[in-house]
Amino acid sequence: MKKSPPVPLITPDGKRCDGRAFDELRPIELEVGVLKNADGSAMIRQGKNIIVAAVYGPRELHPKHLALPDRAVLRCRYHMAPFSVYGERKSPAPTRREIELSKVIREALEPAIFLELFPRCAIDVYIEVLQADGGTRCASIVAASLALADAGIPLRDLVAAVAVGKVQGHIVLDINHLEDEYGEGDMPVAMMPTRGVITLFQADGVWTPDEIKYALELARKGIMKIYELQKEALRKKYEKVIEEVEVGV
Amino acid sequence: MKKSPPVPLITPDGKRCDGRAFDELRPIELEVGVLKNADGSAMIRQGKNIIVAAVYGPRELHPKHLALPDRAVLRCRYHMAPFSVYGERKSPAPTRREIELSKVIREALEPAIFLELFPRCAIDVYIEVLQADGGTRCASIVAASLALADAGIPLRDLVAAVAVGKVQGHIVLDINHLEDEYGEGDMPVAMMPTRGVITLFQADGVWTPDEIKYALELARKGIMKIYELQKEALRKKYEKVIEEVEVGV
Amino acid sequence: MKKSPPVPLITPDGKRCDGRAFDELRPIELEVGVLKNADGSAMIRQGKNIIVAAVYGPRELHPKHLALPDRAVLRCRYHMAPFSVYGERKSPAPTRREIELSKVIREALEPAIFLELFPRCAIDVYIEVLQADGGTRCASIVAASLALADAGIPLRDLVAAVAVGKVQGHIVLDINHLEDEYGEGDMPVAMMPTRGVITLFQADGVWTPDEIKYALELARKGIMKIYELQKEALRKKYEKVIEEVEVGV
Amino acid sequence: MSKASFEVIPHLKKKTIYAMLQQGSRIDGRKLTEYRQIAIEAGIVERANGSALVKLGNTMVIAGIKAGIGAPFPDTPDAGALMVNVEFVPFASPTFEPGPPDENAIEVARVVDRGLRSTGAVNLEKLCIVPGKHVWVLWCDIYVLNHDGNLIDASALAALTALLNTKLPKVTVEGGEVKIDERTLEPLPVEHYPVTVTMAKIGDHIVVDPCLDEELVMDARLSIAVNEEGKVCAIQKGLGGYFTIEEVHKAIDMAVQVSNELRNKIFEAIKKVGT
Amino acid sequence: MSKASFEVIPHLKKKTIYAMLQQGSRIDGRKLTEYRQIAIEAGIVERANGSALVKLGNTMVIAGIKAGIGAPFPDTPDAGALMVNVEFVPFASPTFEPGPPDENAIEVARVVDRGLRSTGAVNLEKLCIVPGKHVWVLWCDIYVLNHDGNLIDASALAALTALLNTKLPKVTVEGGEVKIDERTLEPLPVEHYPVTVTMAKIGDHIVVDPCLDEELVMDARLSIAVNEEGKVCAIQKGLGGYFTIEEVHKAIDMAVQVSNELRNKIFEAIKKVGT
Amino acid sequence: MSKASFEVIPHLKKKTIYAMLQQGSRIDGRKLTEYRQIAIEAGIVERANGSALVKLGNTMVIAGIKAGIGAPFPDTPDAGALMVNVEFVPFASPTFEPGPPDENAIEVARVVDRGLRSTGAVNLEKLCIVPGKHVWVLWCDIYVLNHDGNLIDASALAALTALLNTKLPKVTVEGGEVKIDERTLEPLPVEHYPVTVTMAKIGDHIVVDPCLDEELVMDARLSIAVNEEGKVCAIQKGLGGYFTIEEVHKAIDMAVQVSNELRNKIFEAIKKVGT
Repeated sequence: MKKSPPVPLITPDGKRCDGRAFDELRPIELEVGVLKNADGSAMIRQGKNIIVAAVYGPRELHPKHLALPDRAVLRCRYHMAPFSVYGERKSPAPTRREIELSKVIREALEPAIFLELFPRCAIDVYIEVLQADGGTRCASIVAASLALADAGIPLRDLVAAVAVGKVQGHIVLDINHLEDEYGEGDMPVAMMPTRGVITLFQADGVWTPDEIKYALELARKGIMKIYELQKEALRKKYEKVIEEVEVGV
Repeated sequence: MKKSPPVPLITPDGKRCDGRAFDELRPIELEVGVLKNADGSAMIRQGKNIIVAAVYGPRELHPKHLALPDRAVLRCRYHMAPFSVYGERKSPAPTRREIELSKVIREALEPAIFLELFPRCAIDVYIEVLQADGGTRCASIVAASLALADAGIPLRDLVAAVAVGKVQGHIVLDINHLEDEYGEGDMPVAMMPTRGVITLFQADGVWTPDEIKYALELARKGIMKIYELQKEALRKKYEKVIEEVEVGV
Repeated sequence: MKKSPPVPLITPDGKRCDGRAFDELRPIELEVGVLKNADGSAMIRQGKNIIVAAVYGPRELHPKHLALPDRAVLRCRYHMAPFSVYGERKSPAPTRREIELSKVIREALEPAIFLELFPRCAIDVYIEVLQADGGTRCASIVAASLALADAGIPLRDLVAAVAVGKVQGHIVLDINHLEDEYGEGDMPVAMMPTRGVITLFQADGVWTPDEIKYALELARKGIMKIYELQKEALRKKYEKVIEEVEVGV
Repeated sequence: MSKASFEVIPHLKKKTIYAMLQQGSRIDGRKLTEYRQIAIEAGIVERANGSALVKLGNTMVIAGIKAGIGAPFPDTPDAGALMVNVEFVPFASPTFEPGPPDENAIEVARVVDRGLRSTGAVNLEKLCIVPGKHVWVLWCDIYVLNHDGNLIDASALAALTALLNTKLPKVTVEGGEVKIDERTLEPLPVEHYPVTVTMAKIGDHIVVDPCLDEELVMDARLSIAVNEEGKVCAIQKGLGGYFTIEEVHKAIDMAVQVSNELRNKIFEAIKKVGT
Repeated sequence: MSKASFEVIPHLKKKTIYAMLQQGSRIDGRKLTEYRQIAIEAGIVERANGSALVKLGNTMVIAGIKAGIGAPFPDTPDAGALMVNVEFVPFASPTFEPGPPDENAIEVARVVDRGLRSTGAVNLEKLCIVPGKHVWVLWCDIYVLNHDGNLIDASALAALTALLNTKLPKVTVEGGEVKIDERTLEPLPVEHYPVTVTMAKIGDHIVVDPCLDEELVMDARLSIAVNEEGKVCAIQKGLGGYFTIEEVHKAIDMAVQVSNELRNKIFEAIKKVGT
Repeated sequence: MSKASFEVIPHLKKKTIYAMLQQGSRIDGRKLTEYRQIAIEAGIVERANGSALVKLGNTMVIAGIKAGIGAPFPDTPDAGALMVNVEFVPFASPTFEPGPPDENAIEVARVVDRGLRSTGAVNLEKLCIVPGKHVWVLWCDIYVLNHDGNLIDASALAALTALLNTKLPKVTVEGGEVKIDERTLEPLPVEHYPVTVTMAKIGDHIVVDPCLDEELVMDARLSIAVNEEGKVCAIQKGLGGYFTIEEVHKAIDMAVQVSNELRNKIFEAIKKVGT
C-alpha cells in the first residue's frame, strides 16, 4: 500500500539513499545552552532534523493537587512546528501522535532523573521540532537529556537514543525521513548508555525475534557513539562557561 | 417531511411492526451488579436496546467548591457509544441531545434519592448506551435506578420509566426505534411507582389534552409492570449474594 | 483587491455615501441603565450600530489566584451576536478579532478607572454588539464607559471614542460600514476627553505622518462632541432617578 | 448543574413566598395564574432576516434569524433546516458564565425547537430550493439580555416572533445555478403558532410564569407548548422535583388557557411592523 | 500522567505482591507466565458492522466497528481507511475522568492500531471502491467497561475479533455512482491475526498480563504484538522504568509463546457466531 | 490578562530603570532611541517554503511559511490568502503556558498581519491560479523561542524576511487541472517592505525596542509599522496606560527614523542566502 520511494532506498553498491553504510549515523551537531530563559536547553541537528529542547525546573507545580509528596512530577511536551514537516502545513494543535510521543519521551527520560530529590516540584521538558527528517523522537531525547543536564538536574546517566529500521530487508541504523516513510519497519530505542538499559522501545513493521536481536545490538552501538557526542557537547559548554568566568564576561 | 417507514407501523390486523399489541411492552431483561469497579451497576436489554448504568458514590466531590453543605450533588452522564446507532458512526463527543438527556435523567432520579444524607458528597451516575432501539432515556432510568439501589444508596422508591408514542393515530406503549423515527409523537414518562408521581415528563408531536390523559395512564400501567421486573432483578442479585455468602464464594 | 463599493463613497457634491459632511458624526443615541441585573449598563445606537454594555463589579474574583493584591482586575468581553453582521451568520464562538478587540477595549478603559480602590476584586465589562455598522469598538467604549459610571465605579474621566477613516483620499470622521469595508484606512481613537490623552489608538491603511496629525485632530473634535452626549445621557439617568425618588416610584 | 440553581435566596424571602402562596398571592403581587406584562418588539435588527425583542417583566431576550443557502441534511433532502441556539451570556445575570451553551441553555434551545418542529411552525419543505442540493438554512439565535426567570417562554416568544418577522430574498434556479434576488423579499412560510407556557411548582402550589425569586425556591417546572388549535406540541418537566398526575392535567389546562394571550401579543407586535 | 498511576495501593499489598513473586507466585494465584481467564463474545451489537466483548479476568472492553463510505487519504488513494479509537469512560474506574481520550487512552489506541497496520491485518486495498474517490472507512471504537489491568491486550483482542466479525454490504459502481446492496453482506478482508501480549516488570520479575494491583506497583511495561507466524509486529515499552536487553529478549519469547493461546480464543469466539 | 503582565520585577530594579531614564540611559546601557543588536538568518528551515530566525538581543523568534493550493475566500475570489499565526510556546518563557494562542499572541499576529496587508506587502492577486477556484494559500507561522521583550517587532521582522525568502513551485493550468512543477521555483511576489517599531512609555519617557525588564514596568506601548516610503501602515497602542497627542507624534517620527535600519537588516539577510 505504501507507494514506491522517489529514489532507490538501497543503491546497487550497497549504500543507502543518502550514501551512508547500513550501520552509519547521520552527521550530528549538538549545542547546549541555546536559550536564555530556560533553566537548561539544547539543540540537535541530525540529518535535516532541527530540534530544540528546553527545561524549566525544578519549580513549583500548579495546580498543587497534582504534586507528589515524595518526588517531582516530570512533564513533557513534544511538538512539531507547523512548517517543520514535508508537504502540507501541520496544524499547531497537538495530534494524537504528538501526545503519544510526549508520553514515551517522558518515560524514556524518567529513569535517568533523581526525581525523588525534588518532592512537590515539577520538571518541565519542552521540545520543539523545527524541521523533521525521521527519527525525531530519538533526536528529541538526545537533546532533552542534554537540556536536563544543562539545567543542573542530577541525573543517574544521560539518555541517548536512535531509531533503527528495516529497509528492503536490511537492518539499518538511524533511519532518515525517506527510510521511515517507505521502509518496512521502524524501531526507536533509547538507553542509559553507561548502564546499558533500555528506557524507550517501540517498533512497527514485522520483525523476527532474531532481527530484533540484531537491531537492538545495532542500536546500542549507535547509542554509544551518540553518548560520546553528548558528553563532548556538555564539555564544550562547560569550557565556554569556565572561559567566560575567567575572562569575566 | 418524515419519509415513509420501511415497514407498515400498524398491520391490517391491528398489530405493531414488531407484532406487539398497542399496550404491550417489549421483552425486558434486567441484570444487577454487572461491573466490578462501580459501586453499583445494572444492565438493561429492552428490544434491541443494550444499556449499562454504573454508579460511583457517595464519594468526595472535586472541585470542592461545587459541593453542597446540606446534600449530595447528583451528577449524570448519558452517553451513546459510537457504534450504538443505526447508520453512520456517532462522534463520541457529547451532542446537545446527550447533554439534555443527561439533565432530564438526573432530574428524574433526583426525587427518589435521600441526597440530604450525604452532604458535601457526589453521587455519579454513568450511562452507556451500547445499542439504541428507541426509548433509551427511559431504559436508562430503569437501569440507573437499579444501579443506585445496587450501590446501597438509600432510595425513597425506585424510578421506572417508559415511552408512550403516537403511531398512525394510535397511542401505543414502549415505542421502538421505527415508531420513534416514523411515528407522530413520543412521550417519555418516569414515575416513582409506589408514590404514583411523575419525575420525568417530556413530549414531542401534537397531542390533545385527552390524548395526553390516555397516554399517561398507559404509561403508568407499563411503569408498574417494569417496576415488578426491577424488584425481581434486585431480588435475584440479593439471592445470589446470599448464596455466594452461604457457599463461601 | 477590495471590490468596488455598491454606491459611490464620495458624491460629486463632496458628501459621503450617507449624506454626511467629512467631519460629521452619525446620529448617536445613548441610554444609561437599560438592564436590571447588571450593576451598570448602557446602550448606544450610532448609525445602525446597536450595542449594549453591562458592568458587574467590583465583585469577588474567581479563581482567587488571579486576584491582584493592590488593585482590581478589569476584564472585558466584546462579542458580536450571530445575527449582528452583514451577510452570513457569525459563529457565536469568539473570533481572533473579538479577542483582540476585547483586549484593546479593556486597555482603553483601564486608565480611566480607579482600580487601586478595589484590591482583590474584579470589574467585568460585557459588550454585546446586536447590530454592527462600522466603528463598533469605539461605540462599545462609549457605552462601556457609561455603564461603568452607571455602576458607580469611581472614574478619573469618561472615555469617548470614534473612528476616523481615509476614504478616496479624504480623512473623514466616524466611518460607517461601507467606508470601513471599501475605504483605504481605519483609525479608531479613544481619549479621556478632559485630559486630552489617548487610551486607544489603532490604524490600518497607509498614512503619512501629516495625515495622522490631521486625523487625530479630527478624532479629538468628534470625541469632544460624543463626550457631551455621554454627560447628557448620565444627567438624564440621574434626573430620572431623582424624579423616581421624589415621586416615590 | 447551573450555578443559578445554587444561588442563595434569603431565608426570609423564601418564607414570604410560601406564606403569600398560602394566601393565594405571589411575591410580586400577581395571582397564581397571572402572567407578567409582556412587551414584544419585532424587527429591531435590520442585519438579521428577522428579529424580535421580548420582555417578560424584567426578563429580556432577543432573537435574530439569519438565513443562508446550504446543503440539506442527508435524511431530509427535500427540506430546509432550522437551527435554534440559545446563549446565556454573562451579561444577563451575575451567575451566568462565559463559554459555550451549558445544559440549561441547551435545554431551552431544544424545548423551543421541539415546539416549533412538532407542530410544523415553519414549513421546511417550502424552503427546499434544489432537492438534495440547495435549501434554505435558518439559524435562530436567542440571546438572553436580562434574566428574571422563565427564559423558556421568553425564548419561545422571541423565536416565533422573529420567524414571523423573517423575509427571505427570492431565489430562482437557472441551469442548476441558484440566483438570489436581494430586492424581492418574501415572508417565511410560517404556518403554525406554538407558544410555550411554563409553570412552577412551589410546595403544593402551581404558578404560571415564575419570576427569578420563584425559580430559586421552586421544586419543579413544567413547560407546555401549545399551538393555535389548543393542542399540546411539546412538554418538558424540569428540576429535581415531581408532579402528580392531577397536577400535570391541571397544568396542561392552565397552559392551553394562557396560550392565546401570548399568541395575541405576538400578532400585535407583527402587525405593528406591518408584515 | 493519568490519575490511575497515582492511585494508592496499600503498602501491605505491595509487600505481599513482592514477597509472592519472590516465591514464584502472584497476588491472584497465577504463575508468572499465566494469562487470566479470557472470555470473548463476538457480534453482540447488531447496529455495528462488527463487534466483540472481551473479558480478561475482571477487565472488560467492548469494540464496535462502523463502516461508511468516504474519501481516501490523499497519500493512499487506492486504500480504505481504518481508525482505532479507545475511550476510558468514567464508568470503568473511579480514576477515569470524562472528556476526550487522554494520553493513556491514545497510547492504547495507537498500539492496537500499529499491530493491525504493521502486519496488514485488514487488506485496506480491497476496501477501495473508486480509486481516489470512494473507499470504505472503518471506525473501530473500543470502550473500556471495567478496568482491572492490561487494557492494551484486551483492546487488541476486542479489535481483531470485531474486525473478524465485520460484514460489509456489497457495493457496485454504476456510471460513477456507488450503489449499496444492504442485503448482500460480505466479510471484511482480514488476512492476518495480530494479538498483543503485555508484560509487567515488577522489581526483577516479569509477569504476563498484569492485573490492576500489579499495574499499580509495576516499574515498566512491555507490550509485544505477534502475528500468526510468530513474528513481532509492534512493540511498546511503557512507564518510567527500564528493561535490560536480556529482559527484552525474554519478554519477546514469552509473548510469542502466549500469543497462540490468545489467537485461538478469538477463533473460537468467531466460530461460535458462525462467520 | 497574560500572566507575563503580572510577573514580578524587583522593586529595586524598577527604581533603577526610572533613575537611569532620568539620566537619559537605560538598564541595559542603551540610549532611549537605540535598538538592540539585530541578527537575522533567512532560509534555515528547508521544509518550509521560506523561513527566518530573528534575534533582537536575547529575544528569539522563528517564522516559517508553508504554501498550499486552496480555495479563495468568497469575498476575494481573485486573490490568494495569507494567514499569520503566532504561538507563545512555554518553551520561551516561564510565564507562557501551553494551549492555543492567548490574547497576547493573537494581538501580535494581528498587528503583524495588519502591517503586511495594509501596504500590500505580498501581491495576493498574483497568487490567484484559477479565479474563484484555486489560489495559493500561505501560512506564516511565527514561534517565539526566547522572550526578552518586544515580540511584535521581532515577529514582524521574521515574517517579512521569511516571505522574502519564500519560493513557490511553478503552477500551470491545463484543462482546468492545476499542475505543480516542484523543480521550477519562483520567488513570492513581495512588493512592499513594512517593518514595525515598538516604543514603550515608562513614566514620561519613551524608549525604542523595550527589553523584558522595561516591558515589566512600562505604562503603555505603541507599535508603528512603516513601509519603505516612510509611510505608516499600521498602529497599535497597547496596555492600560495612555499617550498624549504630542507623544504620539514624537513616537511616529522616531519609528519612521528607525525603520530603515531594520529594513536594511532584512535585505542583508536575504542577500546572504542569495535570493
